[in-house]
Amino acid sequence: MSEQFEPILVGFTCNWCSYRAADLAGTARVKYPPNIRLVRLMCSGRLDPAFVIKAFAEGADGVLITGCHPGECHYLEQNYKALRRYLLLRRTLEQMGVEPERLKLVWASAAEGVKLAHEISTMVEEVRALGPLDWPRWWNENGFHAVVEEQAQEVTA
Amino acid sequence: MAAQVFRSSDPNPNLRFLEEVSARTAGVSRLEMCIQCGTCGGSCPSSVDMDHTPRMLFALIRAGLREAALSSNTPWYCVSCYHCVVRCPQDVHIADVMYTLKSMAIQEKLYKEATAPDFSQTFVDMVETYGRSYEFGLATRHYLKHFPLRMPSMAPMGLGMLSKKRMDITPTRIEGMDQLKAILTRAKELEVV
Amino acid sequence: MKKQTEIEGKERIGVYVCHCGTNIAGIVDVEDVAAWAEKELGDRGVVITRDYKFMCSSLGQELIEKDIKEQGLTRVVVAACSPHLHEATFRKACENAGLNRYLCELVSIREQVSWVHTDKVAATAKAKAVVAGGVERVIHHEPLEALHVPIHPATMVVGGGIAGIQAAIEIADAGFPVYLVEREPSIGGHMAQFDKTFPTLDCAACILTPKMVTAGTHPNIKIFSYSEVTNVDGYVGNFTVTIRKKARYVNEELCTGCGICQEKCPAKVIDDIYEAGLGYRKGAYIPFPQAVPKFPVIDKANCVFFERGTCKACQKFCPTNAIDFDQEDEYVTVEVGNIILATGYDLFDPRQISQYGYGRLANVFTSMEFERLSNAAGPTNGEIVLRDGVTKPTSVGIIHCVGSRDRNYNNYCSVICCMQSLKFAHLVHERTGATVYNFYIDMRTAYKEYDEFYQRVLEEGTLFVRGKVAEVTDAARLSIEEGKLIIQVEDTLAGVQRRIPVDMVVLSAAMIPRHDAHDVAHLFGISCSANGWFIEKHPKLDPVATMTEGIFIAGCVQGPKDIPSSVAQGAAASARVLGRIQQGEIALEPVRATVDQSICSGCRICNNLCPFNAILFHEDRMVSEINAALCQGCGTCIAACPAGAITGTGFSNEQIFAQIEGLMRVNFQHEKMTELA
Amino acid sequence: MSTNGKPKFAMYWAASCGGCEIAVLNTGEKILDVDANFEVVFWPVAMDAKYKDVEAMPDGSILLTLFNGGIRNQENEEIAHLLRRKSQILVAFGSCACEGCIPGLANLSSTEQIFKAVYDSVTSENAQNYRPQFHTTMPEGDIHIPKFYPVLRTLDQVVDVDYYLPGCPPESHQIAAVIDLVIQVLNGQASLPLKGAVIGAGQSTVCDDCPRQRNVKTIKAFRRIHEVEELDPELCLLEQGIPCNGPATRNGCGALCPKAGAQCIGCYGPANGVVDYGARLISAFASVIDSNDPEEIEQILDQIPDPAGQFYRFNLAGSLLRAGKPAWKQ
Amino acid sequence: MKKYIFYPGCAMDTSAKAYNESMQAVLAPLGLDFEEVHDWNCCGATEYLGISTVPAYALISRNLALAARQTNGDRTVVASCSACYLNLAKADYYMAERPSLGELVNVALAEGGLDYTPGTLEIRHLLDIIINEVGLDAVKERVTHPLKGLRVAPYLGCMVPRPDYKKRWSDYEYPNELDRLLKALGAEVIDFPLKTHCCGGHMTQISPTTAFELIRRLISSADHHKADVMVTVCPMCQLNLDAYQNETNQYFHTNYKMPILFFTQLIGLAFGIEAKKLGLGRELVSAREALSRIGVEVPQEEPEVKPRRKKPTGLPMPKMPVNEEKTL
Repeated sequence: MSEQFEPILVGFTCNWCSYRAADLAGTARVKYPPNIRLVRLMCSGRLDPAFVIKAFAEGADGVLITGCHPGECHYLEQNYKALRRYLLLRRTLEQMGVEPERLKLVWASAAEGVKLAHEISTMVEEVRALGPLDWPRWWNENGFHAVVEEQAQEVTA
Repeated sequence: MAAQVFRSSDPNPNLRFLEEVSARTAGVSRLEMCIQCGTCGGSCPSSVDMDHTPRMLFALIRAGLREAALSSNTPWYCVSCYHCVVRCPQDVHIADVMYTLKSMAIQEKLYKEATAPDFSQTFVDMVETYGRSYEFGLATRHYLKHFPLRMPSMAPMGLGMLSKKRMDITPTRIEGMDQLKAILTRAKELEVV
Repeated sequence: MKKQTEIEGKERIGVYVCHCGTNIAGIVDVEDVAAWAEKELGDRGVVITRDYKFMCSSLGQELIEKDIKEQGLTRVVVAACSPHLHEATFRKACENAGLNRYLCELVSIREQVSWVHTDKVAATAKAKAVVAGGVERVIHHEPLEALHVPIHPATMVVGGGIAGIQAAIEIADAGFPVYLVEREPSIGGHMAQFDKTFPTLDCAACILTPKMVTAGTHPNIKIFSYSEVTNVDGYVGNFTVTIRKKARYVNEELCTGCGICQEKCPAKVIDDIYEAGLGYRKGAYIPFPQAVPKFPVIDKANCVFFERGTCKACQKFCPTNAIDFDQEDEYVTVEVGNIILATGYDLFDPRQISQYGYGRLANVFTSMEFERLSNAAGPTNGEIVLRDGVTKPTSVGIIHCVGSRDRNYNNYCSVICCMQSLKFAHLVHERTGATVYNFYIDMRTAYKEYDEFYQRVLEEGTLFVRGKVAEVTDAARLSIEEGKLIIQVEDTLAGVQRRIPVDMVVLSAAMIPRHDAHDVAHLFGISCSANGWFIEKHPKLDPVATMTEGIFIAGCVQGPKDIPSSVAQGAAASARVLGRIQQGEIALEPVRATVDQSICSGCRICNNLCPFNAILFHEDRMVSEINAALCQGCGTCIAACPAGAITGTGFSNEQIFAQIEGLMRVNFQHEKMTELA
Repeated sequence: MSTNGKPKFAMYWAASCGGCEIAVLNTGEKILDVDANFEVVFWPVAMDAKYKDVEAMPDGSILLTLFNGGIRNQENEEIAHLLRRKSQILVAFGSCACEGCIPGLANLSSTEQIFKAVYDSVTSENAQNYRPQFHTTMPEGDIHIPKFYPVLRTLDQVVDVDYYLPGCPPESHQIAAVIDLVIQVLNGQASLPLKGAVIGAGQSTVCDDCPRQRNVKTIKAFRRIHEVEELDPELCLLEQGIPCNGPATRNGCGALCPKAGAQCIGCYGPANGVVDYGARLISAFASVIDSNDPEEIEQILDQIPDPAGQFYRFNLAGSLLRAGKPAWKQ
Repeated sequence: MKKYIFYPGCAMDTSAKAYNESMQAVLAPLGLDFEEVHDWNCCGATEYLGISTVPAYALISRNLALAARQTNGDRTVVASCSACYLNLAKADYYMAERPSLGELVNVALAEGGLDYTPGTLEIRHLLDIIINEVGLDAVKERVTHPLKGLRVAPYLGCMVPRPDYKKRWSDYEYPNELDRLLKALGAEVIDFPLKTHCCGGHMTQISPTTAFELIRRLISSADHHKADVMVTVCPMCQLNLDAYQNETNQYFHTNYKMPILFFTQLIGLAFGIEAKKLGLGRELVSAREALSRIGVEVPQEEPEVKPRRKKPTGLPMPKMPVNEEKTL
């Protein structure tokens, strides 16, 4: 396909800062690419690494985690827990073959609509450059067999 | 890390001048953060001799008045005392910006008075030749060219320096001159312009 | 281990797509989204989809209500604007139709789709994905009930400055009990130290002391002065607070406040608090004549008896036998429903800015020192003189932004310094006739009557120099500089460096958070910004509440501000508290975490993750438990529990997983294929 | 084979090490109860049997099949389907069948990497660099050996599974208890648990059985056991910086490893309802790291040199991602 | 003996010979062992940076690369000259702050078979080493001839306390390190308000009148405070204040005779080391008269001129209500 690859990103946002930043970007009509889909959490501390893994397993090409700036967490210090999990998760995913650039952590306050839009645009381009991740749809009947077939083709080719 | 550069669709390319100065400055200049408070101009020991106080110079840069900024004598009067740098409430790397402006002024031959650029160039020539500074050579060459009238009043000092063995008549040359030359030649090629 | 979507969809779901006029419909093909949802999400339980011009209108809401009643909907998804705008609206509509309000999900296709994207096809695809996410999520919603917590009618106000006094009086006047806790021997705060207040120049004491007396004599206010809060337990509506009453060595029952002990006390020490280090007080002292309460304090560290074992002059002369050297610190526990923190600010120590010479050059003063110098009740009886105590200055330089608006110290603006410096300029003029210079970066005189005051000071002949002062030195270069303090500055409007010799320099020092702000924030379970100011719930719309229910803030503890703003915040906080008290109980959003104790093995990973101390560990049963009233619902413990024993309402794992699945149901390839077809 | 009226029993060994079979033997005299109550119709490791004999049985004629091992190749898959058809109750027996276990860790590698490790390592003599040929044409005709799949799957990723009996291997006393239960069911003294249940294990995690003292956790450093000078015998291993997987691992083993002073490595798999075992550990360990400074956190994390191995040792094939990219994208 | 790599800089062999001689004389008593960076080159002073960037940093970094190669465990490089100290520290700091600069410099260094990773070395000034590594207690122990009665103006100049990338000094404007050292030597230290103000730097060469004014400010302030000598830690400061004092006097029609000495010379005197070994006598403004007050005889004859004293004009200092001990 000669057409441009359109990655899909899942973004996890904090109810108090980055979700509001996304709202603000909307109110201010700041434009960013439609490749991201946001999930609202109460806090970046709610971010379970399984959510990120789930998103990749469902076919996301990138995941953006956002939270309040250090020291500004609405629940005092939970964003630091998100930071720690993100750092460990990124290492683990790298071992599984997920490029570290596909998982990003960005701090964005409720006032930083423009910044959030900018970060989303940047990440969409970065992931576009990496190409599709295209994790096999294991849960699908044909997910496994698609892999087997693809590899069989490789062998014959 | 390069200072953050905002590429907006500005109609006046001169506004990029600030970005250019920033990009050519070692370290992160933070020049765009200036709030025009005048701490630098107030702190400067040689501001009376300057065409513009440092603060005004930054305003010229911000306004994109390239020629006015580069032909200002202000950077040449900077004595690198770093008072403005540590006092600046916005943490602008003022002294290093001054170095940048000097080198840009030399490159574009926009300086008004040649004494200071010549002195720097002579000094650098000595270093590039010997690997060390050579005060006697520097002083004689420099004074003859720029301050011939000052020579008589300087003479006792010069003699004193010589008699007290505080100035060598012959230069010292380092062993690794070839190595140094190779490094500097390559470095000049790499100089971002 | 099964995929979520394999779980049979038993719910009857209604999907409502809002046009929002053209706000959404202009970019998103809303009819297509609705049609798609009906067709593609039918197997997920979607039984009805509608698009409508304005879902939030009463007609739009009625549409939903009608469908719930007639179609027997068990779940509702509205695709419209941000949940922060209309979540409550649609929840209410569900409730009106007899559906639990939490079985409704509002997904944003305006702020997060139509307003930020330009490609109609891609935006429509994304809107479908967002709707699918909402549908998958709502299947896992549970009917919830708001948590109702009773509110204890008593309130604690911490900090007896003007903000705290105002808050206490308002609540007490409404008929509810207040405990006012003050660290110093008297309430009054910084305002008690001032002479005049800008811009009206009314005397601080004249307007403050009546309020202090009101607070001191109010039947509903109990003042704990010379006291500190040491422990806070409980949660909104039911706090248990422990107060340490420091030993005064004076029996408050017997003391009449006559002041003889102070008079007789032989120990004389510099008063760093009330006199800002510019005057003296006794070892036994009442900080100032109008102090409330009137009882003196014997300062143990500076008492001759405590130092050497003899003296007791105060005891000998006390007419009521009130001196009690055996007194000990007393711990008092009180129950309150709400807490207002009004603990104020500290003054920046300008010694850190060595080029201004404070502490080295005698005639450099801080703003607080100048307040005492100009105060008729101060150490010089209001005479503005140099450090020698006698010489009147003939020229005074007032420097703004000392430690403010400076990344080397504090990068915020301290708000009051401009007006305060103008006030100083006026007072110097009035009292000494000296030449006054004001050195400023920007003149900030916003608010009522402030700029008029600036005009007045200009008229009086104060000289203004726009420039941040570079240094204050005593190193003279010219004979006219000899013996003077020279202020070196760039006059940025003239574009030249100036050296201005003056006799006296006043530094308008920054307001900074209390030195122990972080400890206090931790004690009450609220948060500080990076600078150390307490963080309000919303900077614009909820400025006196905090993220912790039941804890409110007022005055400078939230950020630098002047007296009118502090008073307004004190009143605002009390209004919030009174509303709570009058309702008798508070309904809390049921977004909470709970521990399944049959799965919890007591590994204690979660135990110190909660900043609100909502997680308790039962040593006997070796399980952790979450106190629902303390839990704020952030979900950090849910995400951290290695056994998956903690679950959360409103944002459960199932809900999020399902939403991700839904979001990923649509991809751009699909969209292109349908386009081709 | 006799048809003595007793219910039929089968046990099969797919991609696994054989430890599960040993564990069954380790139940001791309990094995006699199996014999007394069941007719063993298919158990390749214990008796001679042919696949065609099983194929010949009517569908659903085997009451209970214990299936151990993951699905690595075509043969594993075919037999899984066969036994599913023939069995009334199919139990994923042991960690390999339940969640992939150690063989599942090969899912981090490509087929070629796996073959290289098997056929080219120092322990194999293979100068000619032979590789298995799945399809060979001989004068006598075509010969096939079962296809090797790029990714190992768990049993329930291939066929419907009735119960899970975790452990590597399952503890013998737990096996014995399950045998007892089934016999009781046969005698009408008990009823079967709900389909999909985990049997022969606890409902909580290893910490529940671990006698070590536990406190509030903050971790400044992760260390391996031999790096700890003096291990506190009473204190929680995780608190001593040893990455113990106990908090996330289903109990049932009786906390054998932590009791013996070694960290739990997680062989009993996740607790009930957990979607991704590794994610639980990543989240739990990271949450209690005692630092807010990204650089310092990275330094602490450097002390877990192989995160995927640490968190997914037994669960990779059963995790959400199932396999590393090299395995499926070669 | 504590061993350090030492970067002397060009002036130590020429104009600041006295600094070098006195430093060498006090090293052993201070328990210091300096190993010179082999075949070091000029740091470019304040000149090269105004001509170009990459070459200027490459020039400095050759020294860093050589020093890093020479280190044996200890990562500290000691510089005695302020400009050298700052340039070395600046290169190390900026190459880390802006990695692209570090990369370019390393490409250039590679031409000479060298490389330098920013952050490898700790760049410290000699005074810092004496205060923080040797320690004032150790210095005091060695003092045999306290400089009692000598009024000293401690003068640090600019580039030691500023910009101070690694926060090694007590203050940018009023650092107390030199004061403390001189007090430990028994000298009477004046509270010199201009202790970190500029000596004129290279202005003596390119705009003499600018420089003369700066020199005048310093000397007149020291004189105003009745200092017998000014003490410096930098070859350039010493050169400007000493060698150009006469010209400055001519320009302003003044007659200051303020001797300018290196701090190492005073350490040597307090340790009882012979004046000649400390390079005394090399100063152009004679320190003879000043040092005779503490019984030190300065070799080499110079026509004596009595220093002119101005009458004090300043008002007496009012007493501070808070007599807080300054952290000196």
